[in-house]
Amino acid sequence: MTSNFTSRAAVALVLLLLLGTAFWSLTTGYSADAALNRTAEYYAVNTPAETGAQNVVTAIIVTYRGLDTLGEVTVLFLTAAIVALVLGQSKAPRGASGSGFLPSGELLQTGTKMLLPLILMFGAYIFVNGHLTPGGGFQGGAVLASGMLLLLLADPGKRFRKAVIHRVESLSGLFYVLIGLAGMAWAGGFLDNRILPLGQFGQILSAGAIPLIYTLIGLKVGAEFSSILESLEETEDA
Amino acid sequence: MVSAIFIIAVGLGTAFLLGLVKSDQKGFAFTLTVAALAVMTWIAYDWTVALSRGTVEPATILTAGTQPPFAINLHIGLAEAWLLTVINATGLLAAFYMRAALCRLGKGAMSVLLVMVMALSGLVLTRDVFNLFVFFELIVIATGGLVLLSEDARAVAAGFKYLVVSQIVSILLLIGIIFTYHANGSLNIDDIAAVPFGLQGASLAMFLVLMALVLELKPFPANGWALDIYESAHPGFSAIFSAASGTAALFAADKLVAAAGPAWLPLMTVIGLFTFLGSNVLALKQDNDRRLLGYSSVAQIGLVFAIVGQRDILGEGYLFVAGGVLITHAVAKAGLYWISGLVPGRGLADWAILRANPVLVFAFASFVAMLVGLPPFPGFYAKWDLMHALAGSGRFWIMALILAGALVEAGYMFRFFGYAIKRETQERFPGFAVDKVAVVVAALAAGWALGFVWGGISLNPNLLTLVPVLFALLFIVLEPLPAWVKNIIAIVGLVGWFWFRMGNYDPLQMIFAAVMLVGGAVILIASFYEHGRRIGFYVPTMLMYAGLALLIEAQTSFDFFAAWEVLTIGSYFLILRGRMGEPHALSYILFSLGGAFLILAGFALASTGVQPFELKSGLSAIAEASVPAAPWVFALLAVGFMTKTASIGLHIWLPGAHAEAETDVSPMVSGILLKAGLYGLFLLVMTMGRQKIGSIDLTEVLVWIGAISALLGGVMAIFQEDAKRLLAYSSISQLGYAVFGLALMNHVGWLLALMFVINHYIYKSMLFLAVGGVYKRTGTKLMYKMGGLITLMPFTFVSVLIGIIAMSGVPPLSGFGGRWLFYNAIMASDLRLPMVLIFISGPIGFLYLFRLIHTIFFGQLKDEHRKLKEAPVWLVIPQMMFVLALLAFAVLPGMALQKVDAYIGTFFGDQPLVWSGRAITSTYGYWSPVAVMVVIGVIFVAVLLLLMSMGLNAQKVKQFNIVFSAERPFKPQTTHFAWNFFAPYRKAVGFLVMPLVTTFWGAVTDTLHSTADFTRRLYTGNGQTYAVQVLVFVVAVYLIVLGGAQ
Amino acid sequence: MKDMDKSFRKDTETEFPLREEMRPRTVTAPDGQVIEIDPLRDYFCEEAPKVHRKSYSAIVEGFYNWARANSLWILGFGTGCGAIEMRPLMTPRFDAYRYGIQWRPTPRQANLLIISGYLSVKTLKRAIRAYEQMQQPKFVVGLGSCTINGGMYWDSYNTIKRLDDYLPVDLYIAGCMPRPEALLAGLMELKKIIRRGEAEGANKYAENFDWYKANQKSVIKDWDMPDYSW
Amino acid sequence: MTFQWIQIPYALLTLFIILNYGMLMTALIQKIGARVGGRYGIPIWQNYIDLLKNIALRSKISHGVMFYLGPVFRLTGGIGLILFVPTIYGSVMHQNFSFAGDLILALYFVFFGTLGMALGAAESGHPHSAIGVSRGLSQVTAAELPLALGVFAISLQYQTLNITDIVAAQQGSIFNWTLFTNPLATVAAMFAFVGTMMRAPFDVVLAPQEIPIGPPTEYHSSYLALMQTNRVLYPIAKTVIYMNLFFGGATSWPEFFVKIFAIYMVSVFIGVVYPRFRVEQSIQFFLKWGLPVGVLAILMV
Amino acid sequence: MLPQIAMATGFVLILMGLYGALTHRNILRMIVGFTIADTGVNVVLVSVGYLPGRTAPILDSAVPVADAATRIIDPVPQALVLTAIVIGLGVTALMLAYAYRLFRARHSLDISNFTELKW
Repeated sequence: MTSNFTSRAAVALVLLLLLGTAFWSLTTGYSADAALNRTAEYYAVNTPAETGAQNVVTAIIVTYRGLDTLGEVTVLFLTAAIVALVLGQSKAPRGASGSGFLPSGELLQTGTKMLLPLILMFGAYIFVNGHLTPGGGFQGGAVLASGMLLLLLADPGKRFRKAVIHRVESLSGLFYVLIGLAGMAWAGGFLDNRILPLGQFGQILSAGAIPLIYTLIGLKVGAEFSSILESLEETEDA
Repeated sequence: MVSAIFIIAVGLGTAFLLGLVKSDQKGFAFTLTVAALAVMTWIAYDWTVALSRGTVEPATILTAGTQPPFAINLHIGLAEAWLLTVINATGLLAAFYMRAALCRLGKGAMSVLLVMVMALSGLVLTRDVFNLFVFFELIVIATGGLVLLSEDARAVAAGFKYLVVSQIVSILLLIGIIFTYHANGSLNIDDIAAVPFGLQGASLAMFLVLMALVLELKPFPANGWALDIYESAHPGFSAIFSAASGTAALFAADKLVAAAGPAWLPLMTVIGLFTFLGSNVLALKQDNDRRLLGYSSVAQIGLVFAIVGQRDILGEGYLFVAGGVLITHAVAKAGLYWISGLVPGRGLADWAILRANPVLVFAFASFVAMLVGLPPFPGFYAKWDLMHALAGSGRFWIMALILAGALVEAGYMFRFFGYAIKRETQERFPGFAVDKVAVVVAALAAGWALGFVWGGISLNPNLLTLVPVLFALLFIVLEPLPAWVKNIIAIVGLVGWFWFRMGNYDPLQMIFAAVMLVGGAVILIASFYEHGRRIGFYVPTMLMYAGLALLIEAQTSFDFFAAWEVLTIGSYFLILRGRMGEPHALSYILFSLGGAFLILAGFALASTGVQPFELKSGLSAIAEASVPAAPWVFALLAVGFMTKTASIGLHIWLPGAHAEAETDVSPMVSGILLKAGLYGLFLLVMTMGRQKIGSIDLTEVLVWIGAISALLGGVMAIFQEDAKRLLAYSSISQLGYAVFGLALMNHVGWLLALMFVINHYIYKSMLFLAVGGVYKRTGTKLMYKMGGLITLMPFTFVSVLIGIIAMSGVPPLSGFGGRWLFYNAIMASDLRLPMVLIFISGPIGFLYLFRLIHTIFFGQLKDEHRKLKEAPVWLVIPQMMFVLALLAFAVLPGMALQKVDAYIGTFFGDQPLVWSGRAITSTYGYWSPVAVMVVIGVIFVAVLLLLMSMGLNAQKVKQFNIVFSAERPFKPQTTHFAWNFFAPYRKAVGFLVMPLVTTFWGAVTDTLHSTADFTRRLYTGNGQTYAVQVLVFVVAVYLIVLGGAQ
Repeated sequence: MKDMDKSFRKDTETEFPLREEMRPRTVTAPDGQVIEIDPLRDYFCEEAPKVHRKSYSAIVEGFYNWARANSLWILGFGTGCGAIEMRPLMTPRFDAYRYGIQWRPTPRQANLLIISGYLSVKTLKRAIRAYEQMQQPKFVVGLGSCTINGGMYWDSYNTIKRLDDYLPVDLYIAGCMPRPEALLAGLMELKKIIRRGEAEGANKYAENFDWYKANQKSVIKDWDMPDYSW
Repeated sequence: MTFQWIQIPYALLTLFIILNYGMLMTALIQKIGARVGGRYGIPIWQNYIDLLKNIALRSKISHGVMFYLGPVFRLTGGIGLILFVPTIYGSVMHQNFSFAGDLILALYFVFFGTLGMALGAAESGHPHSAIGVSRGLSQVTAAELPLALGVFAISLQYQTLNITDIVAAQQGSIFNWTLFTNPLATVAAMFAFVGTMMRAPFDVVLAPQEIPIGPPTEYHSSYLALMQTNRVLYPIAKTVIYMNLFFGGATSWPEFFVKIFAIYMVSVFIGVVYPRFRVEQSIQFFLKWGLPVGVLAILMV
Repeated sequence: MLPQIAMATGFVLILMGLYGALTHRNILRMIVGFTIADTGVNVVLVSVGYLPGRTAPILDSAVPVADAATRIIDPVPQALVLTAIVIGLGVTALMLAYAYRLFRARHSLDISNFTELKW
């Protein structure tokens, strides 16, 4: 390590130590609140009535801070698109890619076929129940994508039907935006979940549009991760 | 009204929708993209118009049907609407511009572009600090994607560096946000309580947030990554990156700064100024066009950020000022990047290719003017207001630094422009893509429209509604007409305006107006000699005259300053047209802008918070009230004006500028333009009188400056080999006399100065036209290459002869009147020593003038000049008019001066001159011009008759029939004694012409350049180093704040 | 021309080429036009010398001649060893100034050319030019034997023998060398000639210009100048 | 003072007197110089003869219009200078045309002839003329400087630019002369006087053999006649100014003759003692010695 | 004390990550460094919302709606951290893609090799 300890490292160390003093000051100066602050308290008190969601975090994510979430989805969308762009320019010729890998064994492929529906179902479960239990669209979407990853790992030469993925990605995004706009038309504002009835508190079909939105998000996230995976897979060196 | 959130919804929705479009339907996808951007732009524009008109109120847009701070809300007010328009319009135009690149990369790139514009809009709209972060990250990622539009392979590395840095930024931002949330219990910006300046708890959190946003503004020196992107990205995207991203990020920072409270403003000011100055200095050394523009972008954002730091004093004008600078910058920089995309080469001189299309040249010029803050663009009004606010609250250092930085920026931008106009490029002309040109033209139109709008909003007159300015701009439309038609229109315009306004002038204005407007028209007669269309001549010319016309009539300080700037711009472009005019035009514009800035500072200082003030009464008011600032106002204004009169020390632009200008431009810039400075000085001493700093009387300093200018200008003129340079130096000397006379602060002294105004105009215009005609025929300005032209160009000779008799002050021509007044003036003054210099310079004028006439018209005619013709008739006509004017003025000086004399009397309450009949009597002496003329005439004729009576049979001989020590001359070249004509003089007083001033200014620029060259090595190109620099910046500011807070 | 040595006057037919700077040439004017320059024509006046009549009134002419005689301005041009004999005239011992005699540095203002001693062909050319540049009436004095018959240089390859073949001499002062007193005496004699109105050498030169010129050109081979130097 | 026709004959009379006086005086001075050298010297009327001779020359040449006009300018300058300055104080006859302008007119009119001559000489195309002009102009700029300062000093002293008034102020006693009331100004002005009289040590302009007499090298016959006329008028005209300004003027012709002669002799004395300066040396001489005296003069007033 | 410890851990992670990112020239290692730092940020984020003795903000049977305000911890940082994670993921993915492109261009992952743009 000493041999690698360059002047750059020394500078970095000094800088980070100085930065550390700032962090130290933040840490030592921090005292946890005794009670919820007013924002949090508002959420704690009003979430059930306003959104009908059991999971306050979900209510915040999908409704109160829905715009953030839309942005978040967009981040993934962007990333997917850009990764496709970045890697698309060094895409391997058709058929040549993945040829370096042998197909995996029978066992793995069979296992994959068995596991995949379960994984997908689990993912769907997570985002459908997002307003009730921990979890939601992102987590569910990630689980969906993990299924795809498994598929890819099992068969490196495998190609998804890109059109389907992209269509899912686009349509879910588009519907998300439209739901947001619908909130302006029929409820209190952009991304207001009350365009649908809030329903019974704690039921799966409750909390207005939250389950719908989370479903869209889950689909979208899954599609986007898949598309990123696919882009990575299609590169020449994969 | 369509809700502003539709900007986001449409952008995002369309981005998602693009996924449904088939990959091969690129045209359709592009149409969709453009349509979405158009809708977004329209929404923003609609809001802007409605908010400006007051038909709608600023709106808060709720999301999730919940009140803030519990849900994210957006806000659109006038500022937001303006910026949204800029951002979306930039995006729209950029989309058009990048059509090929977008279609190459497909619909993915288009959605990235849409998201980018959407996110920028979101950044402007949102009032939630975490939402800000989300949009910010969207921008980061979208930027990372759009960088790939470039065909430059290096862009990938640049994008990566950008990502590295943005990682650090987002870490800081997130930590800052969460602790700010902790401190305030809210994420809403409007809820964030102002925090004290310091690094404890909430303050530290706010510090981190602010630092993150500041880093996004690319502060100097933690901005290497941004420059790399500027250099390598697709110019269409660079436009977005500079115009839209910069704008949005700045607005975001502004929101947070406002929330953080006034205690943080000084820090912002320091960072802004440091960035502004540092980046501008570094830009000096750039030879890559896009990188140079990048530095300029960074600097401009720094400037706006510094203005953000002044929001406490700008009050209601804050948006006007900051917005003016910001939006102008956005439009100009976008336009410049788009132009850079049309230029195949990356060197600065490669922009010379633009000359193939005058529209692009015009666009380039307009954009440069916008950046530098010249009228009629918003930056100009903003600059004016800003300086007044700063002066009003005593922030002189900030004033000085902003002006200094602006000057440096003007330096490299105008140098750049000069390259484009004058240099040759190796690149082959590729033909400009029509759609891209159209995009540039759109930006151009936007810039001018903004100028109009800002002028309208401004409390001051809208420059774009002033008749002279409009008249000058009319020539843009008239450009396709042949030159002679335009010339007629120009002359009619000048004379017509003079005729129309004549009734309003007081005698002083009358003299200047006659010289500038009617005189200008006379010089324009000479312009008939040019054939073709003469593109790019009439607009600047008329702009200069417009400035002069407005200057004379200026009532308020603003009118005056605006007119000053207008005439400076016009004359700059005129001088730049000269054959080797590039470096001289550059130093001209720098000195002029420097001067203008001093004038601005002077007015700001004088305004005492109320701007604009009535010029005369305002200045006399502060002089009478003995405001402590009054002498400084005097000094600033005087130095500012003396950049135009080219007094010694500020003169180095003049010789080259005058010498290299075109034949008919030299008399304009010498005979007329310099008088603008004199007019200013006149106003100054008339209103402010004698001012003292300490025990030094400033008018006495002026006397000395005038005297030294008169002497050194003359001495330098003696040693010139270039005829036009000689005349140029002579102008310095002559204007020195005028300044001297003015500063004597007595009646006759002022009259003397006015006499110089008229005289110098006439004979210097005449001489420049004459020399220009000779240059036209001989193709050289070097006097030793001429000789013996008297018989070939007799009319030109006559005008030079009359000119030099008049100028050297030999009776009976009008120059003597000046000398006579001069003696009467100094008799009445208490000063003695400066007179000595003037006494020396008197006969020196004689030396260089003799040299001029001798080496051109006498001596030996050269081989290649034997068949020369007289100068073009259009050049000769005004010269003959001047000859007649000189003779008339010599006989009847009272014609022009008597009324002015009475007018000046009202200032001093005396009447030292008595105009009886045709004689003038002063306290000390008397002078009868007619008698002098008659006596000399009679003697002359008598002697001539005597000579003729002694034989008329003189044999006419030729040039080699001279006594040559019983030999014969070898060649005309070796027989013409002309080079280094006053060699003994150089031996005796050569030390006086040591180029001290040039060396001084050279050292200044060298220092700046070497600083720039040294400092820019910070930017090693290593992304990791950039990251370290970002941290260094943060830590340094941290330490500074730590120190400052204690 | 009988006393002229044949071998001395050799080869008058062969044209000597003009010096380079005197040759016709073409140059390009600034406007691109190519123009022809003939230096001898363009740079020199080509007029022949004129015969200038005396005043119509004899009284006036007499008065003028008196003035001319009493204001002899000598061109300060020493051609040979005789030049040394002229200088003592300025000294207190001889003091020629008292006779209205003075020396002028430029032929334009002088009217007396004293050929002071032998005249080499090379110098002859200069002497001719100096003479021609003087204004009429003008006088030539040959000083010493060499100007009369070549003197001790009678067989030189490089000096002329008889000055009045080349220039109209008004007066010879014999001797080798004549002393300043002789020079002074000669000048007194010249004054008399002038006063008598007989010193019309310039007119004689103009009248017989072709003859003089032929003689001059016969010895000066490289005649790179116009026929008459104005 | 206004113009009356009778002034023309009066002025011509002044001119006639000065011309003859000048002819004789310059000859006399040359003769004195010769006597000092042990020579007999020229006849006192030699100037007349030379002038006549030059008029009597039968031929002349011309290099062009300005060449032709050069001597005309020159002589006009000389005559004008005489006529713009009152010659005899208190005499109605010899006020000349001084009503046309004051001291300043006289000072600047000095350049009229110089300029014309320079232009004429220049047109001859002779390099020596040009060199002479270059030298002359260079030298005169420095030489005139102490005069300008001296004049400024005495105008301040007398608070007038009117020559007649200045002379009037010096009347009464010899100690009223500027020479005594303001010696510094006088000394300064005398620097200029010596410097502009074209005598040694300041006569390199006319170096007779180096650049055969400089500017007039191409002039001859009647041109030269005019210039000779000027050569006798002009120094006197200049001396008259000095006399009026510094030496109490002249109230009668005899006084005039004596004073002019005496003042003129100053430059002669200096000229016979000192060798020639090069141009840059003379410039430096005036800047080093003349200028400080002049500056002192204006500071002491 | 718990939040401070969590916070301090987070900060240490940030500093460690940054140190790695600033000292390693290998682009992949830099990305790893940033990922670590991101994690640290997330830890800090979450720690800020922690209130001692409270439970997760899910109003199920364990937390009656009426008591919510006194029983749950601050839900906002939790919401924020989710967003932050996703965004961090996006940026990391992007950086990896870039790293791949850079490697393809130069067959090197040393950041100091990509300095054509400078000054």
